[in-house]
Amino acid sequence: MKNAVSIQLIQCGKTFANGAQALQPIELAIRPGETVVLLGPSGCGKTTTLRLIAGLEFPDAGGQVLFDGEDVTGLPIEKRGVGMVFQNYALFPNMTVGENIAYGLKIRKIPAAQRLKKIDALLEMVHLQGLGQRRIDQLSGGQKQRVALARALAVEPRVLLLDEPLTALDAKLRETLRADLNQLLRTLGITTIYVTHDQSEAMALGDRVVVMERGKIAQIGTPQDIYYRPVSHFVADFIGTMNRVTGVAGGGQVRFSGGQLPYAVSAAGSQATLMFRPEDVEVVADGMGTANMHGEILSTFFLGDRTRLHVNVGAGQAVVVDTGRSASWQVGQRIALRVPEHALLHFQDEVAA
Amino acid sequence: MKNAVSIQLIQCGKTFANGAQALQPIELAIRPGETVVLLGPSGCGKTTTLRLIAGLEFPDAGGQVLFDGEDVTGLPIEKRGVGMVFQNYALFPNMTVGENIAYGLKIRKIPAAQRLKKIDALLEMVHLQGLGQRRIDQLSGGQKQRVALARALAVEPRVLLLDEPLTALDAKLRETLRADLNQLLRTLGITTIYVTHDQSEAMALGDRVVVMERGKIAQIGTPQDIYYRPVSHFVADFIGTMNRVTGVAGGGQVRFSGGQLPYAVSAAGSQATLMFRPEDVEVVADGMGTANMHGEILSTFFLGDRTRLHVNVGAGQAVVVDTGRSASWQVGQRIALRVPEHALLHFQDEVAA
Amino acid sequence: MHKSFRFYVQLGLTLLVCAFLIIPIILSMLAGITDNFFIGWSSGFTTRWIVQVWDTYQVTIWRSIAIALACLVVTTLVGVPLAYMLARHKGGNSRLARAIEELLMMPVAVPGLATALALIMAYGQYREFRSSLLFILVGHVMFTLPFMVRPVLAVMQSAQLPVLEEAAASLGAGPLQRFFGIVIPNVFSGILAGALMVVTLSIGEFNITWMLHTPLTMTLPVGLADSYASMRLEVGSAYTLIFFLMIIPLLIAMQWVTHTTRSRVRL
Amino acid sequence: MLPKLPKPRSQRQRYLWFALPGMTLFLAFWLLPMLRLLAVGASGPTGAAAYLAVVTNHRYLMSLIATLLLSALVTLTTLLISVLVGLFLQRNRFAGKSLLLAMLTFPLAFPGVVVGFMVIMLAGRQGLIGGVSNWLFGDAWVFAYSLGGLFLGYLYFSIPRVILTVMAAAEKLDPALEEAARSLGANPLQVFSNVVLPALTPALISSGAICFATSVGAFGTAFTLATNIDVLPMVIYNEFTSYANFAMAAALSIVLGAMTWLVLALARSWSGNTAAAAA
Amino acid sequence: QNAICYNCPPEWADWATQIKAIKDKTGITVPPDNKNSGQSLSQIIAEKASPVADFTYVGVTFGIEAKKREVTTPYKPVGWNEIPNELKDPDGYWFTIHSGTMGLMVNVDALKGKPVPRSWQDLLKPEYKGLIGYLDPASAFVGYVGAVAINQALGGTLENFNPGINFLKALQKNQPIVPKQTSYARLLSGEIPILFGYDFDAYRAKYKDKANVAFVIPSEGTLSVPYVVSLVKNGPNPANAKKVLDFLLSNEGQAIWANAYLRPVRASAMSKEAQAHFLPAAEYARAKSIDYSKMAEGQRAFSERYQAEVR
Ligand SMILES: Nc1ncnc2c1ncn2[C@@H]1O[C@H](COP(=O)(O)OP(=O)(O)OP(=O)(O)O)[C@@H](O)[C@H]1O
Ligand SMILES: Nc1ncnc2c1ncn2[C@@H]1O[C@H](COP(=O)(O)OP(=O)(O)OP(=O)(O)O)[C@@H](O)[C@H]1O
Ligand SMILES: NCCCCNCCCN
Ligand SMILES: [Mg+2]
Ligand SMILES: [Mg+2]
Repeated sequence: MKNAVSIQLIQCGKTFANGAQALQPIELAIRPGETVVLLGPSGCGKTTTLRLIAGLEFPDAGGQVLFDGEDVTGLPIEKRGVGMVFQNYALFPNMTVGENIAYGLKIRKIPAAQRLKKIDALLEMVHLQGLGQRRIDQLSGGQKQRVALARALAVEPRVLLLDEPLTALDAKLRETLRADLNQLLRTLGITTIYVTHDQSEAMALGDRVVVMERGKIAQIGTPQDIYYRPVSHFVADFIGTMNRVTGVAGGGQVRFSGGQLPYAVSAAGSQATLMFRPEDVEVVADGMGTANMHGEILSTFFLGDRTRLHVNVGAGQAVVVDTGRSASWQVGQRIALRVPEHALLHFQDEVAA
Repeated sequence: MKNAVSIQLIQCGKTFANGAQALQPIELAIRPGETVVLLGPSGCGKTTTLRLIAGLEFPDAGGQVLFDGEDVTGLPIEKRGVGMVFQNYALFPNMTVGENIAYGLKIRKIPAAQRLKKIDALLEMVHLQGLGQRRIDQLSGGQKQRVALARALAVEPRVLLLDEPLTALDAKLRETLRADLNQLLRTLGITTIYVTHDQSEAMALGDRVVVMERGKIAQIGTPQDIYYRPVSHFVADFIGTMNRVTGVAGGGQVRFSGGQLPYAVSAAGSQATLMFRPEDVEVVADGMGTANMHGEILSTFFLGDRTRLHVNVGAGQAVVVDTGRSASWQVGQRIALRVPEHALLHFQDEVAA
Repeated sequence: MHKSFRFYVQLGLTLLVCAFLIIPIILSMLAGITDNFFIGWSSGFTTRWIVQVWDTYQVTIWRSIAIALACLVVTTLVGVPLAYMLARHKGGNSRLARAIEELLMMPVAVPGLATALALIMAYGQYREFRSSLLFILVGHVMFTLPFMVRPVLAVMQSAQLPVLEEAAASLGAGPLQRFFGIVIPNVFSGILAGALMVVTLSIGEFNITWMLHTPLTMTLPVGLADSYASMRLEVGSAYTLIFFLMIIPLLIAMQWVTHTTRSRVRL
Repeated sequence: MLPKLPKPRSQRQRYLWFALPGMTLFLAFWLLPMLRLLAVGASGPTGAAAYLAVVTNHRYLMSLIATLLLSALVTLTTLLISVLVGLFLQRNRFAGKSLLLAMLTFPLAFPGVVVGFMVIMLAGRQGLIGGVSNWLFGDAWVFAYSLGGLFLGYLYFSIPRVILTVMAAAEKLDPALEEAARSLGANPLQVFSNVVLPALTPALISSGAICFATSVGAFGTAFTLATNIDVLPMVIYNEFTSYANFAMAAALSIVLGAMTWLVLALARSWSGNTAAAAA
Repeated sequence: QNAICYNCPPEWADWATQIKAIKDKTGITVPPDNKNSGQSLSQIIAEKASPVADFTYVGVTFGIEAKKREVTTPYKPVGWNEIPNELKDPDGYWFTIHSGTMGLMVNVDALKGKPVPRSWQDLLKPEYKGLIGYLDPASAFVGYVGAVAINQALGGTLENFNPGINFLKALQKNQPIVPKQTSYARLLSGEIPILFGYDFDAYRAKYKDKANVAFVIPSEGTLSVPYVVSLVKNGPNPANAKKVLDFLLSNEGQAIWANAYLRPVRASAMSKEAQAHFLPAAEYARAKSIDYSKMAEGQRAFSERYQAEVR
């Protein structure tokens, strides 16, 4: 494993020429060799953050970018020693696969023989042996993606930056490449920043995930942190499917027309919203007293490995329930549901939101 | 519920002018009010089939399209009374939302006052109240999709045809609209044909699913049919995630380096491939004798509601295993797996494939 | 399915328009090798007129070719960087760039007569310049520059140049390495299309040249106009035939380039 | 140790350097002379009033009106023909299509004088039309040197450009739009007027404007046909050559150029298309 | 060794032969140039500050105009004295080298059996509808010459253009073709069967291009017009230009004009053979001369009237 660098963003904001503030001043510290995923909805500033780190944009006055503690804020990308993989790959159409991969080496005046060796090694690493002579437009999407990766790695960058490298691919291929990429990143041990808006990709790949919301960082944490312990409505909603139930607090419960859920904190009589995951809901036999909600099935979706139910429990939007695949459900059927107390989430400060 | 029509395709093949045979002669009978989903990989002929039903293409000589038993083979689309929703919506950019919705009515010379009423009713139905005056380019993708649906429904078509109406949208929105659409289709009771290449969409929406493969129908059945009882490798692979394990048959087992699975049919000594779903694999405590495979974890993906493992059992590709979310796994760890006999699939005739 | 009435009306109209555009070209080429066009083809065919034109006007042909090539060199050297600026300044959204684009089109919008008059008024007093081919060249460059800039700009805009350049930068390439290593090769098809257009237009330019030319700088189209006015129809036709033989291969090449460009530009 | 660089703000202006040679040439050899021409236009006996002569002098006014009417007529006819032909060519495949298309674009590159000659070939005394009409009706129709000839000539160089534009626009037209209209019951005429035509409108406005502007400024064709019609460019030519009246020639040129430019600019803002295809 | 001429078109007045002879005898190259008189004068005026041309060859009125505009310079070539006084500027700002006679050039074949017209009045007959062409008097010198010739022949004067204007008005019924440029080619091709033009063009068509072309000096009379050369003031090659002008008036130069069916200014240069190509002298008796400087003055006024009343 090579000696990887740490990255620090200090008070890095970004206001574009047209006055749009894409990024409010953020703080971010990335450890050497870590894979950090920037995750968030479209327009939240993921790409902008990545480009600040790359040296393709420069932060507003006061912002600083440090690589291994050293200030690189003013350095343009060609001097930062970063490798970058772009969303649409940005392969040079006027060069072959091999020439693309070797471009950075050529710029660095590495002799041709050495370049050829390196091309072969990299092609093998990304499972594209023998494609060095291909024209770019003769590659499939997945192959292009691999070439882009090989090209970025060829110059042995200190930092690897990837901007939605899998988004343009279809679902099946995306899953395969995600596994490959995961393995590769762990082997290389290079500091990596990965941008995506796909939460499952983020959780699968990231050592830590940075969830962003409208130019700000909403939460930084491991995938488990952000899934089990979201710090806000926004994060909870954005990661996975989340149910919300709204009712009136009182007597250690939140009550709504279809039942009540245990909840102790709020002032009695006030509105309260509780959240929980579909997979945390159990369908229980009615009349056993274990149920804490009852409702009518609005729709059923057979998803193969499970069946998803939308159940109206009279508490705002329908409750989504994932059940084992064996049971069979009818729209209109009434069922009893139970959510264990430990699975309930509540955000005091955001109730109004 | 209005009186819906049945649709029959009899020996409908389609060869294009350039000689490409997009569709081999197929037979398809759709019951009145039914929602049938055409599912298959890109280029398999889904759109072509839909367009034959719409009257946008005409079948090769010998093919027949019947609506309620009546031959409409030669009728062009404008005379068939079908409503259609296109993949990229195909909204008229020179008209407002309201004008788009009312276009078919205008063509039918419905008076303006009546048109306005209908527009309002439809806008409400698709949850777009008050957007009648909007320009098309001021709509989001999801809104466009709803307008396209409202426009198709405005003329009260006998048949509703949808060609990948959700593909252009992002995952979260797709899921919301899918639920809406599901509810709407059940309420309307109109005969509907829905094209998609997304198997979860197909299973969620279809009363029956037609799986297509290279211009042929591979299987027709309910979502449960095609998921649990696929008739071929192709269908099994295409629907959901499917594991394949290859080994040597003998003594009622298929053996491979990591273990063996019960399988009785093949001639002893021959190669055999067995298939099973990731959710049918159990991780069992080792040494209990219940395990039928052992292997090493290659990667782990935390997916929130579950963790997906890729496990090398020495039988061709890695076995994908979905486990409950609570357990914690390490790459490199050895685990024992069990697949119940009833979960195993085998296709005798296709072993060579 | 039977073709509709509409189809045949459109087909007929299309054939008529094609005939309108193409038949005169063919007729004039034939006239150039007809012994006596007044009598008709029965008078027989001859290369006499072509030989006569070649003898009389050969020099205008070489001159026009020379000017066209010089024009190509200048518009390429000057137009490609200009297009680059238009494509990239302030992310390609600058008002200045749009204004320059607009300005560049002016010599095409304004009648050539006016451009020529203006050049004579402004620079006519420099005798050496006025009576040299440079004077004509200047007029041609002004007129053809936008035809180099526009296709190059179009390719630059569609070729995702900013991303490609960023990719090159991420691999360590500096601004000049990017311009020559990435920009130029990737807009080459645009340059080629522009080049063919420039050469074609320069060879055929009349409106400006007609006023700018002196007896020593007469070009092919000016000679054509002369021959139309003062020579037999057959001579004018023969001259036109030669013009067509020069220009049509260029036009066909242009077609081919735009065709291949369109399929290549998409990244 | 990495070199410490100032914040590369200057990078923004870097691209301006690339425009320097081109803009220098342009300023020196077009803008400057044009300013000079502007001054010359006001240097005649009537001074700056020369710029009003187009409307105050009856002859100039008539010729301006003739020029504008002719150009407008040419534009409308061209648009009509080109829409029908362009759509047809875009939508039908047949053997030799690419050859035909190539040939159709040739006239784009012909100088005006050659276009004039083509008109003579068609409608001159020994032209094709005369020959055919003589054979059919015993009367040779000869109109190359009349308004008809000029009209034909302007059509000749306008049609190819507009056909190309229509074809390009029609290619971008989403076929699903037409199918959607049909699925809602529209007949072919309704599809055309409600869907196709609106989609082509921006392209038609911009190419129509170019066609109009080219016709207004066309000199070579009028020069070759040397017709009875005094289109404005011929008037300018005449002022210059017959009377050496540079001031008036300059003033008229400037007015003509300004008008042409205005038409193009207006069209551009209407069609919202900055890249009004000009070729 | 150049001498730049404005308006020495090889296809007009056989300048082609002349230019070749000049090159042979003096070693000076005169590049062919295809302007007309008006264009030449305008260009010379436009280039006044730094002329491109050394000399110009124009219709007489333009020579007079050029002197007024102070763009020419006096020169009296060898043979000056042999030029009749009315055919040269007393100071040498211009002098005639040859002249032509206005008349009707008729492509007899293109008339398809119709009789060859004999007079200006004949042209008003309906049978010539669409067959007549004359150059635009408002823009071409030749056109103006034709108009003046008609006016004079029908009883007008340079002060009174009514007869000419009225005739041209009447002629419009026959839908004449009115080009703005030399239309020799169109006469030859039959495009314009009857064209107002010079005798030398007609003879060239008849003898050189072997077309069935007749030249008619209308019975009412016509005009003959001198063509002159002038030395451009501050031209780049004055010495060469002077040598060329000398040659044009030399026996050899003048003989070339005569052989090209032009009437050389030095009558002695006309050989018997050359003379034989011309119509008989009796016909030419109807060709008059006129006060060319007054003719020049009247052009603008006439153009205005023509454009206002005839068109
Ligand atoms: N060059 C620019 N000029 C002006 N505004 C910009 C520019 N680049 C980005 N923005 C704006 O800044 C905000 C953040 O953009 P950014 O590209 O970082 O979002 P993102 O999170 O990467 O979104 P996506 O998932 O769509 O790629 C957006 O509102 C965007 O419109
Ligand atoms: N107009 C056409 N001319 C020639 N071939 C065609 C035409 N339309 C479709 N095809 C071919 O027919 C086959 C089936 O096409 P079709 O559009 O029905 O596929 P599809 O299942 O809808 O695919 P996708 O998921 O990509 O939309 C493809 O191979 C396609 O290339
Ligand atoms: N875009 C200019 C192409 C030249 C076409 N010639 C038309 C002649 C106009 N005078
Ligand atoms: Mg982004
Ligand atoms: Mg499809």
